[in-house]
Amino acid sequence: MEFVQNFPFFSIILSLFAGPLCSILNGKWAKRVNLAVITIILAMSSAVLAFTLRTGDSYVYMMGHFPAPWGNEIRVGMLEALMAVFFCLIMLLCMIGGVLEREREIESTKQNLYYIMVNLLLSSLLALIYTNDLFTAYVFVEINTISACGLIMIRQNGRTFEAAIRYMIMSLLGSGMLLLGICFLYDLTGHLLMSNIKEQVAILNASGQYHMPLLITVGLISVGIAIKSALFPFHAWLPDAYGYSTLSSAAILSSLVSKGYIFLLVKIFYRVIGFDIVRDSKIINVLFVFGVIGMIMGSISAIKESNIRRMIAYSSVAQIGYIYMGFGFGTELGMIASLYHIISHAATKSLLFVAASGITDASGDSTDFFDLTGAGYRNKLAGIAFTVGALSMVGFPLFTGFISKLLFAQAAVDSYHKLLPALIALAVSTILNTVYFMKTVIRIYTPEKREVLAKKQYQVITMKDQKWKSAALVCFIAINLFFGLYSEPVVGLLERGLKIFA
Amino acid sequence: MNLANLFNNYEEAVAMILFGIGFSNLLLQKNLIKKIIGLNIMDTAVYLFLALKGYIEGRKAPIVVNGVQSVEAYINPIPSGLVLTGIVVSVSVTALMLSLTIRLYRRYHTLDLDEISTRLKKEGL
Amino acid sequence: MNSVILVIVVLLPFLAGALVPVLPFKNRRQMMVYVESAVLLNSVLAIAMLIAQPQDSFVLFRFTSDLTLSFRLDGMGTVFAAIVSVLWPLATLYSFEYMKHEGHEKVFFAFYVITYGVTMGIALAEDVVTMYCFYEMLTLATLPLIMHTLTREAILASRTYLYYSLGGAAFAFIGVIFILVYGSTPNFIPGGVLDLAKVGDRTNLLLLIYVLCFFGFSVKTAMWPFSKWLPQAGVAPTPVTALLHAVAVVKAGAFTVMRITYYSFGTEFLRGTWAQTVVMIPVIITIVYGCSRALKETHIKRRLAWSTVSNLSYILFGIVLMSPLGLAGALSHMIFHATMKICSFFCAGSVIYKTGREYIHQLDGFGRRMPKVFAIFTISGLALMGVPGLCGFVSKWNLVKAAVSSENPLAYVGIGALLVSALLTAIYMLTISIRAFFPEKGFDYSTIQDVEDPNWMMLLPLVIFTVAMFVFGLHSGPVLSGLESIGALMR
Amino acid sequence: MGALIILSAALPIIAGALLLLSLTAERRCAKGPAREVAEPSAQKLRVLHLQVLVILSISALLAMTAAWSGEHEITLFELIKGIPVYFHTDGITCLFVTLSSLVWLLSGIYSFVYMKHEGKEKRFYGFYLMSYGVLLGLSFSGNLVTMYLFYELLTLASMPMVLHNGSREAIMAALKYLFYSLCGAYLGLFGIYFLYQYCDTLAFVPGGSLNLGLAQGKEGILLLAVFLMILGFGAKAGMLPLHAWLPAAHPVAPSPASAVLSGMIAKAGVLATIRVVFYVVGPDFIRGTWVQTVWMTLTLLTVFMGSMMAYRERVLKKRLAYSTVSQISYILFGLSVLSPTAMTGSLLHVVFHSIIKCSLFLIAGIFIFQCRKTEVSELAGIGKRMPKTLWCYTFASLALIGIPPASGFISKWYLAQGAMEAGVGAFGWIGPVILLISALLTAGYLLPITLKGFFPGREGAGLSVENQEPVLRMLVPVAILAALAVILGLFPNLLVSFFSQIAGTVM
Repeated sequence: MEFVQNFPFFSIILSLFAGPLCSILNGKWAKRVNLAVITIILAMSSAVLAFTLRTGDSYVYMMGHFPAPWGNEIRVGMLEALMAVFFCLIMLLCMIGGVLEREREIESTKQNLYYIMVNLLLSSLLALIYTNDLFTAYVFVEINTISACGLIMIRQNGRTFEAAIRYMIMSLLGSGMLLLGICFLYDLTGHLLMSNIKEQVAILNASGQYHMPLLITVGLISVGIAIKSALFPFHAWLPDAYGYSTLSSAAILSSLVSKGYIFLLVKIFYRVIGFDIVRDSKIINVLFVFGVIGMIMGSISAIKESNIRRMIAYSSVAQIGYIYMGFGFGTELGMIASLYHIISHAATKSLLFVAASGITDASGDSTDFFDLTGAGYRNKLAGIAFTVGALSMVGFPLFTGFISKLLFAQAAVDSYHKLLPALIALAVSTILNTVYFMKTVIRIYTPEKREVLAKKQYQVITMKDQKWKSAALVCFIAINLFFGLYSEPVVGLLERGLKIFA
Repeated sequence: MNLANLFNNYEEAVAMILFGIGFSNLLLQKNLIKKIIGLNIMDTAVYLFLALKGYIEGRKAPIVVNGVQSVEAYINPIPSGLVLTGIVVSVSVTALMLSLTIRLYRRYHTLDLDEISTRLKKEGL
Repeated sequence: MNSVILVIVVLLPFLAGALVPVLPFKNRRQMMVYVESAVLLNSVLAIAMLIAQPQDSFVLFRFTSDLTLSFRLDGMGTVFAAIVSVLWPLATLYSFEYMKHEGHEKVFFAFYVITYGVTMGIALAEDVVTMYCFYEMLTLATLPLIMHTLTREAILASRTYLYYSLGGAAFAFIGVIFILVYGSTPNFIPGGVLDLAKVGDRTNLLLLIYVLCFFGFSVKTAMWPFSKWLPQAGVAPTPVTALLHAVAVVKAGAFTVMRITYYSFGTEFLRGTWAQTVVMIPVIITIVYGCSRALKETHIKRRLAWSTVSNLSYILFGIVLMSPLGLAGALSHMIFHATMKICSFFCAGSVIYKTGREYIHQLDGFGRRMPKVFAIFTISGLALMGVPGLCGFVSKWNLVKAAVSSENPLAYVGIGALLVSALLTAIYMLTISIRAFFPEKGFDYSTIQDVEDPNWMMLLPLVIFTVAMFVFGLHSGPVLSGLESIGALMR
Repeated sequence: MGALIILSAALPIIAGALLLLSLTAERRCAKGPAREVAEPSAQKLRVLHLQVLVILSISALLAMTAAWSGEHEITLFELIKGIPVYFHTDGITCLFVTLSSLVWLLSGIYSFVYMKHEGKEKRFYGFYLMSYGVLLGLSFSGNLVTMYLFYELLTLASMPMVLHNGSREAIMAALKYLFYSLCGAYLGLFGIYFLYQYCDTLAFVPGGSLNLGLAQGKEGILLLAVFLMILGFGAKAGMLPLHAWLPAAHPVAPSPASAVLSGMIAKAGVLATIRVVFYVVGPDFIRGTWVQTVWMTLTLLTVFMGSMMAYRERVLKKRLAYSTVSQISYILFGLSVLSPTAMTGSLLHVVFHSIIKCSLFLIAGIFIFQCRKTEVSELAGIGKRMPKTLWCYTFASLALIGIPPASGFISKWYLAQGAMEAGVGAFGWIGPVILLISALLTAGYLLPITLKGFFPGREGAGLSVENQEPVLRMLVPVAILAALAVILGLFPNLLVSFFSQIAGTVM
């Protein structure tokens, strides 16, 4: 066994222990430790990715001394490694981009608490990605929820508390269902390790036994995770949670936390139940329907919103709809499109949040749509970044959103019955996206009247004023262009990863 | 026949009913404390279910008292372990919820979530 | 010649345009020289390319293994590229004078030059994906040009434009995907690329997709019921409305529809189906609708914009006849309408620039003060009406020839619509001329004392276009035989 | 010889354009906001008149030479591939060239005096010359597209003459004229498109060149196309339902302009109809179809309606305009019955009506010019003041009514005879009856002027009897025309044989 194979385990443990470590440090040092941890994990994950690419296969890492089916396991393939690398990268950039806001919005005595949460979140995300054990997954789901809740409520005002508690309630509903589902699975198969469960499920399915319980189980798990990842109509908590928490929280929550759950769902589909059984269970049709409705409704809500942060948050609802629609096709192409969209949306949404904060900084910290007039001139980089993000969301060629739209459309054409609703939903949702995103872009490039400017005294922000944020924005734009222009290796990786995923 | 199955497995049925009660309480109650109670009922229902699955008629708990007996003497220990883990999780979640509730109560002097929402809208935050 | 030049003519304007706001020009003159020489250089290269006709394709880069951004020159691309490369330097020349009073020139010229590259990209795109990419880019590159004045009206107009265009693109995208999946290749091949074996029994589905795609792309040609944006966009500075909304943008829309119809789906597949009927009806409606709206409009540029709406549907009409002759007719109207409409827009622009008067009832007696401009305006009006001897007649003749020989009853209705539209065109164009040349008795000329013909920079393009209208009108043979040979490639 | 055709048509067009350009050039130098050119001195005016006269005569001479010296053809260049601008002379050409030269020359001479009170002479003569050139081009046209080209140009060139006086009414009338004519032209164009597809050639071939093999199964749309062409070209000839421009445009134009409008330009519609029906489609294709029936009905309705309206009209020039509406539809009726005799009658009526209506409008102009009288009721006792003019008027009127032996009788005779022998069913007798009624109405609206003019009765008691006869330059053209109106009726044989020969070749 090569040393590099230990890295997934190391990274989980490292971030898990970095959390408590932060509690004894002051804010500044906690920040440094946190950044260092994320960077190290990024490096390790990259090494793992390189390793898996080299071997071209996945491997199982046994935790402790108990072999399957008793022990706990980690399983690493290309897909997992890629996700880990990507999640670390985005998280790093989000943390860098939100430095200023954190200092401003979080009480100085609580600074280090924030980093505890981030570290725990990272470890739980990594665990969700890597683990091969269902119950471990459940535990980390809960850790994830708790730390995410912490991220929301760390900026202390009424809105965030309310958002946090709503988030908790919905999350707990979801995890209750997930837990029940896991229990059912355990009951049906007698295993907790994914690979073993799958063997048993295959036998059960072949013999036709327990058809109904199996169906209910798949349903419970899917719905549970759907609730947790804010699939329409379970999104009520989302706008407040994303809209009022501190910047890096919003960015991380929108781009990573929900994606972690979705990745877990993919894993359950492929590695626990078996995708063929899922497809036959018709549960994906339900996901498809809600995905499509979410695409439309999320955008409509976003159009009605006049707070830019909440608008971006609502857009997440729509984008998550895309991802579930991709699942709903029940084809490999659809799955690849969804996975790509997980990446693409994560990259874009965090970019949008950071850019939006740059814009609001230049508008007297107002998030109101009308105060943003001309902000693109006051903070040039943020304006450009927001435009890039918006274009990507609209699916403009050259940016990553285009590729995911392309993949979705190709997947749609591939599936006969869902073709028309999917395509029309894609088109309509593109139009709706255009409406609210480009409206904002035009707004920030409409010069404000002189009198208003004189009265409101907006700050002009250059790149030097906000070095960290600017650096993050530049990286985000680069990532966006990279995924837009050189998507092929990524898509190829996803394909190969998915093949050895099950 | 289905009804007979239901009666034979009445423990599981009870667990599910409890889960339903907890779930709907968590979802529908306005009062935050009642929601938390609902959460706990829901979790407990799942633990009950798990424990039931681990229990084998006529066997003992896997606690070694007079030397190790053969495996057949004990019930399945894994669900018990899971339940324990689950309890830890639910305790921490409950704690978090309660702390949040306290925060909100201090601010708004009410436990009604809808009331809080309307207040928030009035605050215009 | 090496096919690298294909990419150069597309990317050079991008580079040159992006440099405009960055370069430290000492004065306006330097910038003018820089912009004009960049545009001219590119046009010279483009024309050299058109003459050399490089046959190879050039792949700029690959999205995925089968999706590439690649360029190739073919007959139809030649036509569009020729229009664009000839008109752009002239329009640029005109806009120097015009933009004096608009301000923010650097930004303006930056996007103006970039748009050149984008339009070239559409003309030279080898496959449907490349075309779609440049099509989207066109929307974005022209958006700042419409917003240019930054008035409330302009912002509204640009928003409408954006929604319509990107919305249309969203539907067009569906068609693009279908071509990728059901076509044997994403490249453009005369006669279409649909793999009928793959299509199987899904003919109706594909027809539906074609209809969606047609509507999507024709949003840019301002077809009814998606025509609202074009007249609104008339708030942009005149060089923009003239060049972009009479030529580049709307023609790009028509061009893409041609590509989709003749080079991707293929007319053999579409001709005689319900899809043809479905797309032809709104085209015919637009022909009349655009004209009647023009008639109601009292703002001179908006009137011309509505006229564009109608004329663009002439082109679409040629396209939806789905015959080689129809394509030739559509292409000829594409060329000729560009000449006519840019000319009339420039006249209107001269009036607005020199006098600030924008409404038709303010133009009484202008013919005496601006004889050259109004003479040219009248000629362009006559050409639009289709008076023989001017180019409008020729293209209309070709369109109708195709319509008659298609023997499709709906096409006969279309001919009627063309003629109704010609009459309406006569009314809305000639009333302006008559007003200008023959004001009512007792008109007080002292109210328009300040009105003068503009200087040579504005007049030169006008004169060149006028000469072109006559040349095309009287000696269209070479052009037409070229176009017919393009049409003949179709099955 | 072919070059003569081009030269004769191009000369007036170029000369007219030069006149207009020189006007613009003069304006450029002129001071003041309006750039109003000072009224030219009498000297300059005389030079201008001389120029116009010389150009008119030279090109008339050239045109007549070209027309009467046998059949020629010349192809100028290809307008569109396969469709040249092509000129050709035949009998119809001779008729129209001669007639328009006559009308233009005489009206021209008349206008030298008349236009003094209208002003802006340079502009007027510019368009006057251009219209002449275009009309010659129209007459020489050898194929449909060339004809269409000149037909459109004719509208454009003659329109400014209508709005000459610049009043709101005149401008509206000019616009009306323009749009009706264009509407007609486009209806014609609709047909041309189809004929291009289904005819062997668009060049004029006596008897038509419709390819019946190609047209197999397409008769419906072709008949519709032909009908629309008839309707469209009928617009210029004032046929229902596109006649409304004529009563609006003629009265507001300066009298020489109304004279040529009514005399020749409205006949351009007739020319175009003849060309389409007898030289491209062929009369056999529409004989007995609904097209013929509807056409005949329309012409007869127009004949009747025109006369009725004229009868009710009080303003002299408007009355004459309605009369034109009615009279030209005589011609069209003759064409619509599709028989050689009726066609002979039509062609005769073309000649006679041109001459008569030209003279009548010129006379109306004299009334306006000399004593500012426009309404019929004001003309009581006019015979006392300008007896010569009124005599001319009387002769012309009698000819128009068709009192034997004046010219109108001959043409109407042929028309009626043609209608009866053509085998068009009920129209064979309805037609002549309506023609007769209309003739009575014509008498009713023309003759009272003569009567009141010479015998004002009690009303005329207080009227002055001073001599208001116009100068010779106005009177002579009128007199010539009136004389021709009578004389041609006395010696019609030459014309009749010429026209029946033409009619014979096409049917």
